[in-house]
Amino acid sequence: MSLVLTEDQESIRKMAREFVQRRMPTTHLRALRDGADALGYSPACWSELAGLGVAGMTFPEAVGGVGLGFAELGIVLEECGRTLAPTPIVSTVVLAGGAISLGGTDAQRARWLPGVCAGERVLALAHDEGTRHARHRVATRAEPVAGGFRITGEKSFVLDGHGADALVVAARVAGASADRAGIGLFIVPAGSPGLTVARTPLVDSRNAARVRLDGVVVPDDQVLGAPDGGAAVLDRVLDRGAIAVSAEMLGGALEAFERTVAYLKTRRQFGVLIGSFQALKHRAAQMFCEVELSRSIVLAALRALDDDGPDAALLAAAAKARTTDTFLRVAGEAIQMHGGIGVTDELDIGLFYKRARVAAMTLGDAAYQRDRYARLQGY
Amino acid sequence: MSLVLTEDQESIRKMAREFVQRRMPTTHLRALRDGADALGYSPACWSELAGLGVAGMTFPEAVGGVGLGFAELGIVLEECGRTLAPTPIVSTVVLAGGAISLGGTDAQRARWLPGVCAGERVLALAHDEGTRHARHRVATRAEPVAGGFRITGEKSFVLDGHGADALVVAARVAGASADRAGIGLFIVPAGSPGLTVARTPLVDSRNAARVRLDGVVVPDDQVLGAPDGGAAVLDRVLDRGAIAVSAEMLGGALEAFERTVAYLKTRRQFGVLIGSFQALKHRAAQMFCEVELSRSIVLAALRALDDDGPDAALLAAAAKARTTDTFLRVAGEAIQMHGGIGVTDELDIGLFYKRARVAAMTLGDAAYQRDRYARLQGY
Amino acid sequence: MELLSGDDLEGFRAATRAWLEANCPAAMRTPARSADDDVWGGRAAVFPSDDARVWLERMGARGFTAPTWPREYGGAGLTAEQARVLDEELRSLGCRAALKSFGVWMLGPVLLQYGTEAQKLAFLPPTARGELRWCQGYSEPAAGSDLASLQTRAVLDGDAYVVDGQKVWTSHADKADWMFCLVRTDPAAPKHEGISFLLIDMRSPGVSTRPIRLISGASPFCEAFFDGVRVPAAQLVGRVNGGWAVAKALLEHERALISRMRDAAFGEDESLESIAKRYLGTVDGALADPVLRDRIAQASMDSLCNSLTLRRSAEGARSGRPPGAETSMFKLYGTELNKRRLELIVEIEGFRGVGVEGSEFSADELASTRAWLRSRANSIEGGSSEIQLNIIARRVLGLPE
Amino acid sequence: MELLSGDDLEGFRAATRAWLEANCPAAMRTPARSADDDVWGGRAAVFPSDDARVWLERMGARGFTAPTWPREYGGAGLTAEQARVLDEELRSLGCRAALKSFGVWMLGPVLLQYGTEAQKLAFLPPTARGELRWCQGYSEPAAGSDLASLQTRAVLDGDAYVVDGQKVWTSHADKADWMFCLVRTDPAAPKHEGISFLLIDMRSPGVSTRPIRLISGASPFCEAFFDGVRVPAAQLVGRVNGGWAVAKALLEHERALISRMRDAAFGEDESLESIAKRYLGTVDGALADPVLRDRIAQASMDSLCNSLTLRRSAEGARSGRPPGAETSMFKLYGTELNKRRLELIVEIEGFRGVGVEGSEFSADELASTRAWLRSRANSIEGGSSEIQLNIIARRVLGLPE
Repeated sequence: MSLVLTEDQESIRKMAREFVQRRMPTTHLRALRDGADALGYSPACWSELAGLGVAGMTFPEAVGGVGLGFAELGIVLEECGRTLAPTPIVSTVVLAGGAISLGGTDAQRARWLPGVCAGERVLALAHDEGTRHARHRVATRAEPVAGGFRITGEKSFVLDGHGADALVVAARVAGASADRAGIGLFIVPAGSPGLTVARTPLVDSRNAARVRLDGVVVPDDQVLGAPDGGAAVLDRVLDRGAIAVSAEMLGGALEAFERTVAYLKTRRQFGVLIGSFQALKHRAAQMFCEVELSRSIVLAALRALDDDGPDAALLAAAAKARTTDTFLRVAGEAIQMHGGIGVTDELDIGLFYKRARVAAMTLGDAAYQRDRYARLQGY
Repeated sequence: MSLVLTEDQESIRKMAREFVQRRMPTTHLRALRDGADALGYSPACWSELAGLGVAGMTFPEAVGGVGLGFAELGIVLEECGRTLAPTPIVSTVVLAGGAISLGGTDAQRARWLPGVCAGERVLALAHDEGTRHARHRVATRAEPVAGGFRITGEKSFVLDGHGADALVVAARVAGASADRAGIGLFIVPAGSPGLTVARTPLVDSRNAARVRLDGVVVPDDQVLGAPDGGAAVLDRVLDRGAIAVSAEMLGGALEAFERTVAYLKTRRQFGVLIGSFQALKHRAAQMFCEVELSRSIVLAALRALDDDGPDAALLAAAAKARTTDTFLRVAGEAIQMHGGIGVTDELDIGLFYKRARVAAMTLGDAAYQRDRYARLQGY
Repeated sequence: MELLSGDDLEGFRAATRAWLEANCPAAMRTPARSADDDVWGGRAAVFPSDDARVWLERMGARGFTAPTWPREYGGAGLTAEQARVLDEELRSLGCRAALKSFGVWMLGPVLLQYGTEAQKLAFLPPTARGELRWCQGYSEPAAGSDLASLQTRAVLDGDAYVVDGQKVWTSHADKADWMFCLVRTDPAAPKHEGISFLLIDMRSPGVSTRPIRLISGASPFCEAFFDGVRVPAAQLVGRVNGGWAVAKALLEHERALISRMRDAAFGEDESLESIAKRYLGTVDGALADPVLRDRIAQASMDSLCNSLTLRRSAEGARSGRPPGAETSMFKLYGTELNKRRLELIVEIEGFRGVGVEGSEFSADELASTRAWLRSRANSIEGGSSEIQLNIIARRVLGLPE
Repeated sequence: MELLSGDDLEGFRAATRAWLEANCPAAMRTPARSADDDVWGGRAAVFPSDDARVWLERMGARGFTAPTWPREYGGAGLTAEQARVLDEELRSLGCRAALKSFGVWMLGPVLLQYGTEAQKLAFLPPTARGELRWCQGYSEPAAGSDLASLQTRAVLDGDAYVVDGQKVWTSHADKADWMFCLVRTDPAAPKHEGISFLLIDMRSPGVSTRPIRLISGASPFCEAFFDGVRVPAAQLVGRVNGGWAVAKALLEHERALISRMRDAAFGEDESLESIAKRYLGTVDGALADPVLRDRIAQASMDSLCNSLTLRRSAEGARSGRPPGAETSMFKLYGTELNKRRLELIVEIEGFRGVGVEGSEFSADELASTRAWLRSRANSIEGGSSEIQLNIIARRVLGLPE
């Protein structure tokens, strides 16, 4: 496992960058936002990106995938992070698609994954409840009924929930609210009776929804694996999701940082370039170090997923904690160093700041990840 | 209650500063340290300081005191902090003397306090156990025996314990280790059978001792107040102690800060005064703000003691937390800004750094105080 | 007016309280719900209610909108001590501010110091009554932190200055009647020495404004453009090319104002711990998240320390020690504290703290999100934190240039 | 020497392991207990044991003390890949370092680049064998961060330079045989252009040293004084007045060395969490102090990120990307991490973490207290953190002067 990109990986970066910069620069996000787009991402762009192999990158060829790994997908996510490009990669490919791929029957995989790889189906993982991420805190109940389960509960912050063709819902078959055991994963197609999905517009103009399940009936063949053993799959996709979001945050931090350094080299005050002020220089140099550390941990975490290594969970926690702290710091400093224009909507910097905060909360913030890291290390 | 010093208080500052700078500059501490002085402070200096009214400042005239308040004592402590002057003020006057004054019978007060006020008796509070301060964590047991109690246990970090004429020992008459109820305070004269006191030399070259009590018998007339109700007195003297240490730390922080600013104005590198480097300037300006905040909270906390206000405990926690963070930061920055000479024993800056760390731990560090503050505020 | 003649402070307090109880409408003794309840006055004043209009009229007539100004200029002629008592009584009754006014807070004090008698009489009384709304024409696109490099030119032509140029970050320029404005009257002089302080009627031909949208979605600031605007020379404050001294004096009032606003806000808003209890829950009486709890306690203590420092400074000022460059400390620390506080609220509220619209979020949640985004400008506007650090380093600590 | 001829890396690994198993004394495969176990070599070498002497002799004879140096200069002529394998095998067997040497770590690489053939032959082999102990004569009282303003003068007099002046912060100058030293040979030239790089025998008449006591109580550094010291001109490295380039190259080796040392130290020392468990205890498997636990996890993660960054840089270097100014990042971050780590240990140990002597503290506690105090110098020596930040800002980020 190397932390340096191969030539093939460099080609993927080039491809991704070229596409993202051309088709989904920050003006793309602005257009969706200002047009109050109902979906919050462009199906056309997603379809094109899928055509380049991105949607199927981590899936086997048998279900229409490309058979590459997370190292490659991470590169694409990093490039998307640079322009804040909204795509359903995390929701559809990493979380819900990953859950079906890891825990589904052949029939379930055959039903959903080819459409995911083709960019034709969008999926979402409905897991969190309440106001913050917590890995096994599931109060939503799944009661056995004839031929299936009846699910009742409420989910928050469901990424891409309102545009998804189906949700993978975590619901409790047994146990108390924070138990690892007793959680099941259920595939709930959009439009199922009793399912209500409401978009919750967030400051980053991306996609999240509140999902209410009021006695939604799920037949047995839409249960992913053992109905009370979903945590094994859930844990793995949440690690993957944390790493995927970290890769995207790395891209955002890099872009905000580079734009700020560029600004320091062009903006004049007091007759000199503001980049000549030592206080700003030192702050920029400290940020540089943090960005480099973030890059290393993201690379290592992505590779651990591909190697199926035992430390993937630990690296996931470290990657999410590090990129969260870094992106928040860099985006905050970017605003401050840009001065007045930094707080205007006209400049993109504010978009990075908003994204940093929402991404920070996605799948567990830095303090959450440190808690998890410590627990994984046994302290 | 005003946060500005009165003319009388300014006179006390002048008196204290003159005395401390003349009789106990930092060379005084060095001489005690390098001579491996057995006590760690100078009884002669303490006697002189007592003669100026410092030892009796907070005690009523009836027991030989001056009848002033903590606002005045705080000024003296701040000045002592500026030269790291070792005195038994905190141990003898504030903690153990305070306990006898607050909780003792007339006979107990008459027996011990006139000697304290005269600078002739040194007392210590033996309270903490283990490796860190915790307000009601007392495992030392006091068993009732005929005519008194038999005490067994071990105390750590007993300020001035090895030079004290008597210890006020917190021991548990009832309850579990962290209970507030069931703690008693017992006066144990030096040399009592079963009492072992060993000095624990610390990096700040001040005074702390480990105290072992192996069945020490204390007669009833040496119990302070109700034998299971000592926490009421203990709480008050620990608040007073925290504020007194804060006042001393404020002085240390002020001195380390001022010496550093002075150095920035004289040291040249790269052909200019290093104080002209903006990165250092900004760090110095941030320290200035923190020092000013520390001054305000220390002044307010001292006055709350004199007013016997209900918020003294809260202000004690805030003062100790703020001055701890400030002194640690300032002392660390002082070393860094002094560069190479900052880490030599020859320069005083290292002495401030060492004192900052030990004072930080004394009577609860910043995190401990924040926990206490939150609990006092009900969250 | 026996009310003001007593030099007995407690007598003044009793009389003031009686007057307030008689004159402050009941609705004006309830907390303001949002910025929509603010009264800024001006020619095109918008009042949220008739009570608000009555309250301003009564306070203005009494001179209580500008309590320490001399009575001949529309104030109440109070001493600093009396003004503090008035303030305490207003708070104690829970009275809303009758008027928010940059004219009262910032322009007034410098006009009293630098203005001509004619200027004082012309501008101060209507400002105190809330009939004139002012905006501040300081920053320019190429003169932010480096304010003195401003380019807007004013050329004397007969009895008027002809002003050309652009201002930016002008609060409410689109709603203000007049602007106090820095202009360059001598382009050849060293940059601090060619600046003058002008009062400009925003209805003058050639003035136009354009709102700036912030990341919070609000547009409290504008760009303002001047295209051959004629400004009577009698509207120059201080001497020609002597505007920098006026500008600096005004900036200190601005910084002091910002510090007081932050401090006051801490008292009025719901406490961090109260919000945290609702969102995080408690275990054995302590917030369920011990790490966040530690940061909340630290922020709470720091704001306590800051309030005490403001109080100490105010007491020092009353005992004759003038607040100098330390207002920079308050500006710096107050705004950084406010940022920390709002950042913490967003973290406490979690997913509910980052909503931007819609019925899935409560009004309070949406308001705190906007306030959080708005707060990022606090450490930039009114002199950035970096500028304040420079001032402290140079003027308070005496570090070399 | 078939061992070195195989270009098959796994073959080299097997052969190396076999040699180490045959030649490393058993006692040298136990962890060093303290700095007293370090072997620094030199004319007056002090060995903690006969095994340590034997271990150095064998490693030196094999060239393994300077593995990548050419064999004619006392090295083993290994490629970077082979050297890494050697390092891995040494670690895997738990072998102690046979030799600690500023000569090997810092002087060697620049002598290979800048030295004459005669200099290489004269100095490198005995250095690799541990027969010469070196110290570094860089800093002066008035030339700390601003190294190039050094004043120690060297004036050519016949075939020798006469050196007068003073150095400071010279590690172990009192125990070293030779010093590599920066001197000013042209006082009239711009400051970077009048400096030369000299090798000075510390037994030369006119050389004296004085230890400096640090706040940790130790005296690893000295002042060194030169009073008319005659240094043969043949001991000049590089060209006259061209010493700054040599000096800078050496500084990069020093920074890289410091980074590696910190990183290695993290692997060898007892983990923070293990210490914390002993002192703080656990509740439900988690450290009993949740706030300290959060900081411990953060420090632990940051050191993981730092190690990964070092590895990424090393891999990049092997694939042809040279480590440039980024060594400044490693120096900066590695030393700051070490300070944070030791500060945390002191906090974790509480009252037991601040003891200075006596039987009431354990040897480990006293050692960690000394290490904590010693670590405050990490961010000053070898180029202060501020200097590293300047280098990153200028050379990596390209920010203007």
